[in-house]
Amino acid sequence: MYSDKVMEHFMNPRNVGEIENADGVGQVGNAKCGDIMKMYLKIEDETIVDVKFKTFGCGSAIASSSMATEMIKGKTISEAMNLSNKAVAQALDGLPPVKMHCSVLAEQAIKAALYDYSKKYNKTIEGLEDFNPDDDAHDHDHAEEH
Amino acid sequence: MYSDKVMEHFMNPRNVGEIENADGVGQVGNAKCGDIMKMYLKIEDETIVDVKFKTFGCGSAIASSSMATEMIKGKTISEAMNLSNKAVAQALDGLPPVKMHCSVLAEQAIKAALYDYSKKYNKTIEGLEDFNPDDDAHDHDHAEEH
Amino acid sequence: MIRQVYLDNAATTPVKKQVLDEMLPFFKEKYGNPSSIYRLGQETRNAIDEVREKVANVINAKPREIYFTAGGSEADNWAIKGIAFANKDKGNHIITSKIEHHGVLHTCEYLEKNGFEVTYLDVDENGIVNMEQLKDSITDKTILISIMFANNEIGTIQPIEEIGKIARDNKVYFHTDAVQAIGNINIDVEKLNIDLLSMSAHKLYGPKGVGALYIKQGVKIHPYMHGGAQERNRRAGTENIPGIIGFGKAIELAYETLDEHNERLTKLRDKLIRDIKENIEYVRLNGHPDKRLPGNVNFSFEFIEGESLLLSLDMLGICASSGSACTSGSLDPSHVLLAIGLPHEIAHGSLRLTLGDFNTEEDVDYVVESLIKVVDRLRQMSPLYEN
Amino acid sequence: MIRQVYLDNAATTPVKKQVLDEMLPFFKEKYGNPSSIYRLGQETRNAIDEVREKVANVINAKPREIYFTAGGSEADNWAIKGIAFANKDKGNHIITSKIEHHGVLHTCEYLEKNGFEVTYLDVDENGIVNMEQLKDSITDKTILISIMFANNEIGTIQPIEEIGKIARDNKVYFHTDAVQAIGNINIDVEKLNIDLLSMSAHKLYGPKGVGALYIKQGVKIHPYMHGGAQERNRRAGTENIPGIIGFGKAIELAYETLDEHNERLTKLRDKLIRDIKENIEYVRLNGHPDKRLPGNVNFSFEFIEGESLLLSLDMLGICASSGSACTSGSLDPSHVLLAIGLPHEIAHGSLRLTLGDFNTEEDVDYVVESLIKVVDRLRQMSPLYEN
Ligand SMILES: Cc1ncc(COP(=O)(O)O)c(C=O)c1O
Ligand SMILES: Cc1ncc(COP(=O)(O)O)c(C=O)c1O
Ligand code: FES
Ligand code: FES
Repeated sequence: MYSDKVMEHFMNPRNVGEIENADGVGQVGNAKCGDIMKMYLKIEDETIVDVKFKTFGCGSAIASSSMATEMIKGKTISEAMNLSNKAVAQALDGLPPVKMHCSVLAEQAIKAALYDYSKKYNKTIEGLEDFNPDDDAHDHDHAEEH
Repeated sequence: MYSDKVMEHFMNPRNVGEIENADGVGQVGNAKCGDIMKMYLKIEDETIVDVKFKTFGCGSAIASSSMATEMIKGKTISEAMNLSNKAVAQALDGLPPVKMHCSVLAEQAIKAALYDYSKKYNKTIEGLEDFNPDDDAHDHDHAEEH
Repeated sequence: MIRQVYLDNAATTPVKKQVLDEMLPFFKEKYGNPSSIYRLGQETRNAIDEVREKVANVINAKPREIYFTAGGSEADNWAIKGIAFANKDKGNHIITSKIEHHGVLHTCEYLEKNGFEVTYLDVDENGIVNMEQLKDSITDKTILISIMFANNEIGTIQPIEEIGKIARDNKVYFHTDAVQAIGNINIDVEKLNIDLLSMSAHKLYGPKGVGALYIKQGVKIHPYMHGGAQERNRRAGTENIPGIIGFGKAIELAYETLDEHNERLTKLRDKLIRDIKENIEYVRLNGHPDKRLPGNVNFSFEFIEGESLLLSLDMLGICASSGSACTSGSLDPSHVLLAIGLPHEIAHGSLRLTLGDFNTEEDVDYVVESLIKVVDRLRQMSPLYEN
Repeated sequence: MIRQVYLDNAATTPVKKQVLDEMLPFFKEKYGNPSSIYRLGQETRNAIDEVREKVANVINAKPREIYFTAGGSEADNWAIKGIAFANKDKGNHIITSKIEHHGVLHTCEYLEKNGFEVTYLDVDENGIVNMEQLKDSITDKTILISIMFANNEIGTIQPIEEIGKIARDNKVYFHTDAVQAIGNINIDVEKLNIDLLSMSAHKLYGPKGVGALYIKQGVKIHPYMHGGAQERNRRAGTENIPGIIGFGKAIELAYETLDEHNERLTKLRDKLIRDIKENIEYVRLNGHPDKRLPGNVNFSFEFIEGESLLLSLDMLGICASSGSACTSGSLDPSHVLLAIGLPHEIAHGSLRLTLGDFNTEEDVDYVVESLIKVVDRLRQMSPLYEN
């Protein structure tokens, strides 16, 4: 079902944990739906110098968190803003169709953390103009064919 | 499906053939239904001294013909009149439920031959008062469960 | 020991050794439920999906268009009831033929009791469906045409491409019961315009109790078995994994060797037909002279009745059938033989001999030799026969 | 090589050696179609009828009341649709429970779309159906009560005798899905007033793709599979002979060793429950404390999600499930866990471990040891867990 890459990140997730006094913290998802992702960012000079996550969720949610944090670590804010869920899924050698939304969670968690940073430090981040942290970022696909 | 006795009579039927100048000949059944039984009787002094049959029909029809002829050979007319299809079936160690009517054919064929004898020699035979040789003696059971 | 000759391959076939060997690991070792997440389950899921691909390739379908069932009857029931109930707002008329397998006929009769109307097309003396009648029967209420690919009793192969074209031209779904055709005929569902196609494994040296329904993508059909999410939510029930694996191997073997199989069987068949005709009087070959399944031989022997013929052959070690296996034990003559115009009494005296991959020329010789004796013996007993 | 521990016996079981051995001759040698007249066919017919007798004896039914199917789902579909459509002139109301298997639930939902009304009974926190609500729900339109014998997820065993009595007192047919109960519980359909009962072979070390429906004599029900005259004209399709033979052997073995089986599994189960409770915090045992299948263990682990738990266990060689196997791949939490009142987030973190005849005490120790590690690791990763 999952690629070796997914399993590898699931079993050995990078960047698990919390950052004390993080510059930005974002949480998306909903325990009711079985998934919550929380991201902590340390930002210096527009650059993400450290990132950690905690995730309650399925295997692909954990792997996506791990991969996404790897992909933005050391990158600029605008590079992080450009990280799409598809890029995360691709970096994991793909996700099963019903599990694509787990990668969306990762994308959204990063955005939520950046949004928190932008509010805290009163910065504008291009692309977050319409961001609403209370939107239920992910939409579980409850269609017939799962 | 069939008892050994049925198979033995089917494979080695007794009394197959015709009797020239028979004293009584009876035919029952219907080619359309897949069964015709024809019985020939030679009668002397109220006794069936010879009997032959020809049958177009299933295995149990042939076995019933064979068994029935054996059972009436050397018997008196009234003994032959008393032969029931159940007795024939029993003598064959039983017949499958859907095949019981094949033994009815045998009983009816004997009656038809005796009726023919009674007409030819102008005799009354007890039990044949209401016999109608044109009745379709057997009734195939076309119910659901075959 | 008397010789054993199995000539009822249209009723069912033995499982080939290669097929059974492929199935065996799936009973005791690879038994994981394909719906589960652990590797033991993923492994069987992958194995099933490989079979799906094999089956799809053979009929030129996509893997996602193949749904496994418990056999041909379930495939027929599903196709017909599934289409009927899903499209009843469009119409309530179904067209089929008088010579379908009971899996189709009795399903149609059931639907007739539930508000549907069914036209049963006539066939000619060779068992070919009347194409003009088919065209004339289609109305704007017609939702389904169900015509079998090849007949199980007389072996006649229908002009499926023509029927498919008529169906498509009239925008009516086309189902074909290909249970007898699969393993004997090259089938291309695209080219033939087939929307639904029934298959069964045990007719092509696979196991009993497994088959498949091909459902073209986009066809509007109800699920037939409700429950778990198996088969893309369309056919519930824990998958019969060893069965499906066996089906896959059987269909693979069949199509790898299709040409040899057909050549061999056609030769044996034609020899059997010729030898019976040359050696026994008052016989009639039923079915089409050449649009016919490679292994199918069906004769009527006048003046004798089928069951006594079968029993006599069985005593000589020969397994044969009269009409379809499913209705033996019934006292009615075959509906197929009546539909091609045989009188009842002739229909009663019919014999189906169906050759398979394990039969030899010696089998054919032995059967003909036996038939000569048996037919003669029974005719001598018959009041209808005047020699 | 890591240790392999299969703890998903409620999803499916491996076929036992004795069962497979009994099946083997029916693939390549005894392959005759049971509907045929020759001895090769009569032989398989007799073999099937012996199984029919075995199955009947086990549940105290008559052989003619046992109908073979392709599994538990087909039995459920047949029972419910067959009764519904055959008795719709009497009424259109069906009563079932919220914790049925999808084979029952989705069939009921299908009927709801087709003019029937269905009451889904609540269960208490242990999963026992509400008897008062059952009695209150019966109206003069009620034609069927369908309540499972034992639940596949939480193992809870229902008060079947009481339900049977209520059904009989109200002259309503009573169907029970006994797929999980068969092989674990002594069942007497007479004593329990059961009219229809579903079984499946692959849950008791028999093959997948075969099961049976018990239909009490006199019950008014439609056939579900139309076609050939198999199964006394009620279930068409060439019989899955090796499957049926395997089912027979499996059920025979199960009931010969029922007491040992139950004693062994109950002991292992109770040890597993105790060890988990003693070693892991924030856990909740789901299901009834003692009215429970001998092999069933179901826990919720707070703060973690079920799939990541399963994957982690799989990496340690442990096969387990969360909720019913049929719905994994689904993203909704188990309807059964919601019905016993678990909040969604707790339901998401549930784990079913089902023991079987091949499990040992060492398996239990290994699982507990592994669970301690895995649960801790996942909790450390969870934003919900504050240590
Ligand atoms: C033409 C045809 N359709 C359907 C079936 C039914 O298939 P199964 O026995 O696998 O249910 C058969 C064989 O019995 C058949 O010959
Ligand atoms: C309670 C219950 N009913 C029905 C079924 C369905 O049985 P099968 O998989 O044989 O169709 C299962 C198992 O999947 C079950 O646990
Ligand atoms: S987090 Fe919702 S299923 Fe992956
Ligand atoms: S003679 Fe009619 S079936 Fe035996």
